[in-house]
Amino acid sequence: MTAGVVQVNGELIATRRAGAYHHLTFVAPGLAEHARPGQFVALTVGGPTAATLLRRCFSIHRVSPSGTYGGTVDVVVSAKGAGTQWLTALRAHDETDIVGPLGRPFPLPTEPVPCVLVGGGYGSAPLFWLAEALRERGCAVHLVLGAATEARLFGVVEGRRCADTVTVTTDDGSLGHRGWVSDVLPGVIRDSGAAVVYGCGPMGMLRSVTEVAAAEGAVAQVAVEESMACGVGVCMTCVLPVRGNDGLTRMVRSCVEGPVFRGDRVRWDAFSDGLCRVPADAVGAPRAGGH
Amino acid sequence: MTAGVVQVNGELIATRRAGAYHHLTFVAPGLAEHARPGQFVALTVGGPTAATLLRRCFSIHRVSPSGTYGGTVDVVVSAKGAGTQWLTALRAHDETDIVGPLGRPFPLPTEPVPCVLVGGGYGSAPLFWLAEALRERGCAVHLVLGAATEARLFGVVEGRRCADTVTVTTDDGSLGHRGWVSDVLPGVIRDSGAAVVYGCGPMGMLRSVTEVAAAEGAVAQVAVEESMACGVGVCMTCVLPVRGNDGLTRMVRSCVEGPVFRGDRVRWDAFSDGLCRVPADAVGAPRAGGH
Amino acid sequence: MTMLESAVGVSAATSVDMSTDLGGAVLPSPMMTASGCAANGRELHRFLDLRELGAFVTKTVMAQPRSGRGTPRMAETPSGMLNSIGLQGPGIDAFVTKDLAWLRSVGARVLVSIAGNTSGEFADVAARLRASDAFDCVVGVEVNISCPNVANRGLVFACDPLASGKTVALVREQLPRDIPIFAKLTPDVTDLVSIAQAAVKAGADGLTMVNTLLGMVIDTDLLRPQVAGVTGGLSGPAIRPVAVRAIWQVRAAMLEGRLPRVPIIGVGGVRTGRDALELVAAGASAVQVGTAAFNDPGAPARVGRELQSLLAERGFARFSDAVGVAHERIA
Amino acid sequence: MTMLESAVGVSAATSVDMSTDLGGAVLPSPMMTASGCAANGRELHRFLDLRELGAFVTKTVMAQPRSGRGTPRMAETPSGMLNSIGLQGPGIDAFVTKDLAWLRSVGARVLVSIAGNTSGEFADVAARLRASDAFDCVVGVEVNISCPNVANRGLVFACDPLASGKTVALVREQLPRDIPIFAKLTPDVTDLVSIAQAAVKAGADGLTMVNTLLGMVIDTDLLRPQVAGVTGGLSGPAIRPVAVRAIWQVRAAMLEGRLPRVPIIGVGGVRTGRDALELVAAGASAVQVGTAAFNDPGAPARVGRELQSLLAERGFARFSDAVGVAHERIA
Ligand SMILES: Cc1cc2nc3c(=O)[nH]c(=O)nc-3n(C[C@H](O)[C@H](O)[C@H](O)COP(=O)(O)OP(=O)(O)OC[C@H]3O[C@@H](n4cnc5c(N)ncnc54)[C@H](O)[C@@H]3O)c2cc1C
Ligand SMILES: Cc1cc2nc3c(=O)[nH]c(=O)nc-3n(C[C@H](O)[C@H](O)[C@H](O)COP(=O)(O)OP(=O)(O)OC[C@H]3O[C@@H](n4cnc5c(N)ncnc54)[C@H](O)[C@@H]3O)c2cc1C
Ligand SMILES: Cc1cc2nc3c(=O)[nH]c(=O)nc-3n(C[C@H](O)[C@H](O)[C@H](O)COP(=O)(O)O)c2cc1C
Ligand SMILES: Cc1cc2nc3c(=O)[nH]c(=O)nc-3n(C[C@H](O)[C@H](O)[C@H](O)COP(=O)(O)O)c2cc1C
Ligand code: FES
Ligand code: FES
Repeated sequence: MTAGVVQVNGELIATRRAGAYHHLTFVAPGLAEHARPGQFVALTVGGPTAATLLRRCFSIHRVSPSGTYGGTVDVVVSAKGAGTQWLTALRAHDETDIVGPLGRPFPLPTEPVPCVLVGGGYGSAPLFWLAEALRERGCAVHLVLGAATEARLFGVVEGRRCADTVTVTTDDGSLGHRGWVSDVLPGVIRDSGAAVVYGCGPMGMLRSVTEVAAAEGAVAQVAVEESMACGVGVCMTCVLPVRGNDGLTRMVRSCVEGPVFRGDRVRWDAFSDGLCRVPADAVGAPRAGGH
Repeated sequence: MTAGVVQVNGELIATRRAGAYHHLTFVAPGLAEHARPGQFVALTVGGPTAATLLRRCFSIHRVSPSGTYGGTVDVVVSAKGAGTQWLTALRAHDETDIVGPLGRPFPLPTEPVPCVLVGGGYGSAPLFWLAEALRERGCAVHLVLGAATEARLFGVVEGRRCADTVTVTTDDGSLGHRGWVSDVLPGVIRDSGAAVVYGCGPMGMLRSVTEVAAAEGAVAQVAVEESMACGVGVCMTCVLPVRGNDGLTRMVRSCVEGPVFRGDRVRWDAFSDGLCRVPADAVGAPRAGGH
Repeated sequence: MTMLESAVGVSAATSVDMSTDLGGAVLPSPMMTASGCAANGRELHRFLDLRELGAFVTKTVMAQPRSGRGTPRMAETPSGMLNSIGLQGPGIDAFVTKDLAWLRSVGARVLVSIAGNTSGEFADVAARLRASDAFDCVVGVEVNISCPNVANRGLVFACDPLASGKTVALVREQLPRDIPIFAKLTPDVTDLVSIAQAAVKAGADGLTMVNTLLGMVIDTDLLRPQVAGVTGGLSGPAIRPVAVRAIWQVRAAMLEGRLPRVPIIGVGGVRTGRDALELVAAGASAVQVGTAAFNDPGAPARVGRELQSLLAERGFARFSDAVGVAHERIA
Repeated sequence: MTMLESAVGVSAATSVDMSTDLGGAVLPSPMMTASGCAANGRELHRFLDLRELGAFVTKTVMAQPRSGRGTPRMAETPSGMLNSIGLQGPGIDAFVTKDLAWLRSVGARVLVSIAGNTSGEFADVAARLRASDAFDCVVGVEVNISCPNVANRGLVFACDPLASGKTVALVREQLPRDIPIFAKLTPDVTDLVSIAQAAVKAGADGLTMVNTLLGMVIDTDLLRPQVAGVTGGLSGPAIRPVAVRAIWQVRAAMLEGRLPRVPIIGVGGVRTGRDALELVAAGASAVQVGTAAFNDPGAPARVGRELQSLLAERGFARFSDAVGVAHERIA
């Protein structure tokens, strides 16, 4: 029945701070075997007495299929609301339920083309694993990491190990270039001759990654972060308007048809002010008078 | 404003098993000073993400006003539902919010009369502290501890330290007399010449303690255990019918006017089958046709 | 959990003007207890100074003393609770001489919650309240036309616009014009706006929303209803989205002119300053804290402090500017 | 949390006859998914064998494809959530050829949930369903007359007995007599029994209770409604006491003869076997698991196993003996 997805009780075996984030390692037997970069896991939060019913989703930072614990999964968590605060307060040997791997991974190029990987904040979490997979195929890997401040960057050191170049930007200039990833991205793409740009981070960043990639003649593959109630495809809360092969726009579920989409397929024009409207030309869009 | 009641964040400093129960020690500065045997504390359960909104109430087992931690309170908890399971799973240095001391304590006799103290299950928790207070006044103290099985007795060893005699009963005969406390109670009262019988435990037991005490010419003081939503007197859920000095029966709050009542004032006739009906002669009782 | 949600902005917070105008009664704070969740003051006064509240709301009082129902009277539910108290109380005469007099003696501003088995009994209770010596501490009267606990479901006034209007009108007649009256509504109706309309038309100076939802819990060991009253009232954070929606709908109707603009007292599931802010942004000019006080007896005051900080952080100089603000921010 | 509540009685449990008769459709288990909480089966089939369920309930389908609303579409609430999906779906034609055919191929028994903007559209959807090749896996049709998400609140059929009756009657005409139809009711009404009466009188073979409660969440940073649809449907354990009460009221009306005795499918806040048992003891002949599946995708099947154990522990030989049992145990 599981078709590659497992639901396991995950024991936390390591938790450490990483700048503004927490890096957690859970035992998750059977999960690693099927996981690929860009996929995510959904964790229950709050324990048995919790009022927080919904799972929280996190990009898989990495997996290790075997070892002392028989398979582990790593995630990088930013303590934001009730659930992530609970997760980051866990101590070793605490447990939570894990479902994964979920969603579609980053597609890997069939040829050994140069690639640029862009991560915003904790959005860099899945990129190091992706970098390794790309380099195994002979692709040159150039990493661009951006965040508001140095503390909100993740994996700069790790990046230097697994990428050919690492470019860092911070809004406040506390590390690397002062400014946004989109300021440096055109140069990195041009210098590397990249054919593919992978992005993971806030929606605004993904949109500019898509635009810059298009302008430089590269394909953008972006992992979006939509509010998810189930993570497994059954609730329809995580949708966004995406143009299909047939040219038609549909509201598609980012948890099963994403989170990775080709950037030029996403209808960025529908997003504004924290909302996403249904484009008027979308399949089944509400007509005047409302449905 | 506090008038002897404090609300403090209590750090758990010791937790250990005691038969079927857990014996917990919390730091609770300012609570010990005003506490007296028979009073209770109300603890929040489940932590910040909890769906369990209501506090859980526990008799104060003992307090220590000062020391390394600046005041502690001990409770004995039976893991039953969600909240008590959460409490008994706490580890040292975990915290929960404590309100107390609450309710009215056991009244102490002004003369050094012999006393019998009857505890059912964890109901014995407040009796050792009571025993000490009574002996300080020169009262002889006879303890009767009953439970379903040996594991559900609490404090047999402690009892031997602080009482003149200890009589134990278990339903299954696993320790002491096989049977109920009411089987041995008449003999203990008679042998000791007790003037007061204190009781804490299930309602059925308190009723028979009251009946036996009356038959033997002793006064019964019983600590009842009613379902409580607030513990501080504001919700009116914890009521039971009690006859007042004026002879009239009222539905009174066990959290502020109790939990200790003179046994012969409680309208035991109103209790049956796990429910308590409002006696027809109670003040403001519903008239035929309902209110 | 019981800490201030935000430590920042505390100094700014003190500069937010928290006063609120409730149909003539100007209160220094929008925070109140909720009827039936704070008894009549003495017990809570151990945990907070009642004068810190905009108003203290008393347990609904009726004409005669009432024992209330048998027990069990409560069940815990996910993020809430069910209660079936049956309006236990001392009756209006004992209430005014003992409870109201005490509240007056500590300087509390009091919103008195009243009810009756008939519209006439409501009026009778109001009249006796008005005649009492302690009446000068009363800043308003809450007309509880919506208690789902009272035996006959058919007698829930707030399910019927006619009965609601009649009751409000009779109470209005008994009280001086400068004492605002608030009709307390149940959300368990098909068309809340029509009930609100009837109450306001009949003379309600404001509305309190919401009372508990009718609910039920079954004891799965005994396989019978868990509370002696069979059904009960559901309250607590679980129902907050229903309270916010109710306030939103009625406020929207006011903005659309379907109903005169009167102040709304919001109640339902408030536990933190953020929760209070939800109700305020939906349209509440005051906020009551009910069930959350069972978790934290200091909550009615604490929530007010948290709310003040949140307003300061968001740049509000006056509480009143935040009332209903979410209606201006929809696309 | 996701464990069997009780390890004991597992062998006894296997001897409890879990079959249930839903107005002619006899199902091997009372457990179902809830419409809109399980998509159309493929995704959940990764976590549980759909044949283990008494029936799989599909996402409400309408005549035409629908994009649903913009986002955000959800907010977490205490012990629940608010959703505002707007009935996104492929339309009945794509549904029967793709989704229903797939469900049939894996051997699922299917309860198809349908809706329309008008009574006529409901009937049209039912007719196209009936005409489909995969129709033989359909064990019943759920007529969703109660979705609070659809734009015009005035169009919530289940708030009005007349509209409810008309819709049910038109659907009934389109379907063979041996296919039971269930009217799905909203609890957001003043008099639930009158809606149930209208639906049954019009030909509903059973009732599904309850749909979500109309609720709302405000984003306290942006101070605007958190879901793009402004209001949304409240679901999850938070609302269970309302579901239990609704089932209890309607079952009581049946026992009193105010309404013909038809099976009730219970839904609302079920997460564990104990929760399911509450609904069953109140009168439900089948139980749907909705929001809890977002927490535990295996929940619809797990709850069934837990329920079976609990029934065995309590000495029931047949599930059907527990249906409504709490009505026999009140004093
Ligand atoms: C595919 C994917 C990958 C992600 N990877 C990471 C990661 O590697 N590290 C990390 O720190 N965060 C990641 N996030 C975001 C993370 O899921 C949210 O920050 C988190 O769910 C918020 O939970 P909370 O308890 O802090 O907030 P709350 O405000 O309590 O959350 C309330 C509800 O909203 C949902 N929600 C709120 N914000 C988001 C969001 N941004 N995305 C999805 N659901 C949300 C929650 O799941 C929950 O159901 C990812 C999200 C998605 C969809
Ligand atoms: C004055 C007093 C003293 C007590 N002393 C002790 C003690 O020393 N040791 C001990 O183990 N237990 C004691 N109890 C009982 C204890 O409070 C309950 O067992 C506990 O609240 C049950 O919580 P739960 O989370 O296990 O159960 P749940 O079923 O999750 O509780 C649900 C709700 O019902 C209330 N509730 C359920 N049972 C009781 C009960 N018996 N009394 C009061 N409220 C109840 C809970 O407080 C909670 O609000 C005492 C109760 C009272 C009133
Ligand atoms: C135990 C209890 C008793 C209540 N008694 C009354 C009452 O007497 N009169 C009244 O108008 N509301 C009464 N209520 C309803 C509350 O005032 C309030 O409207 C409701 O609980 C929702 O708010 P909350 O979620 O903050 O508790 C009572 C609520 C509870 C929990
Ligand atoms: C995300 C979501 C979508 C829903 N969609 C539908 C729907 O399409 N049709 C319907 O009849 N009910 C729908 N519902 C309501 C559920 O079927 C169910 O009646 C309700 O959620 C209460 O059950 P629960 O608490 O177990 O979720 C939906 C509920 C949720 C949470
Ligand atoms: S999160 Fe539920 S469908 Fe995507
Ligand atoms: S427990 Fe609330 S009044 Fe006693």
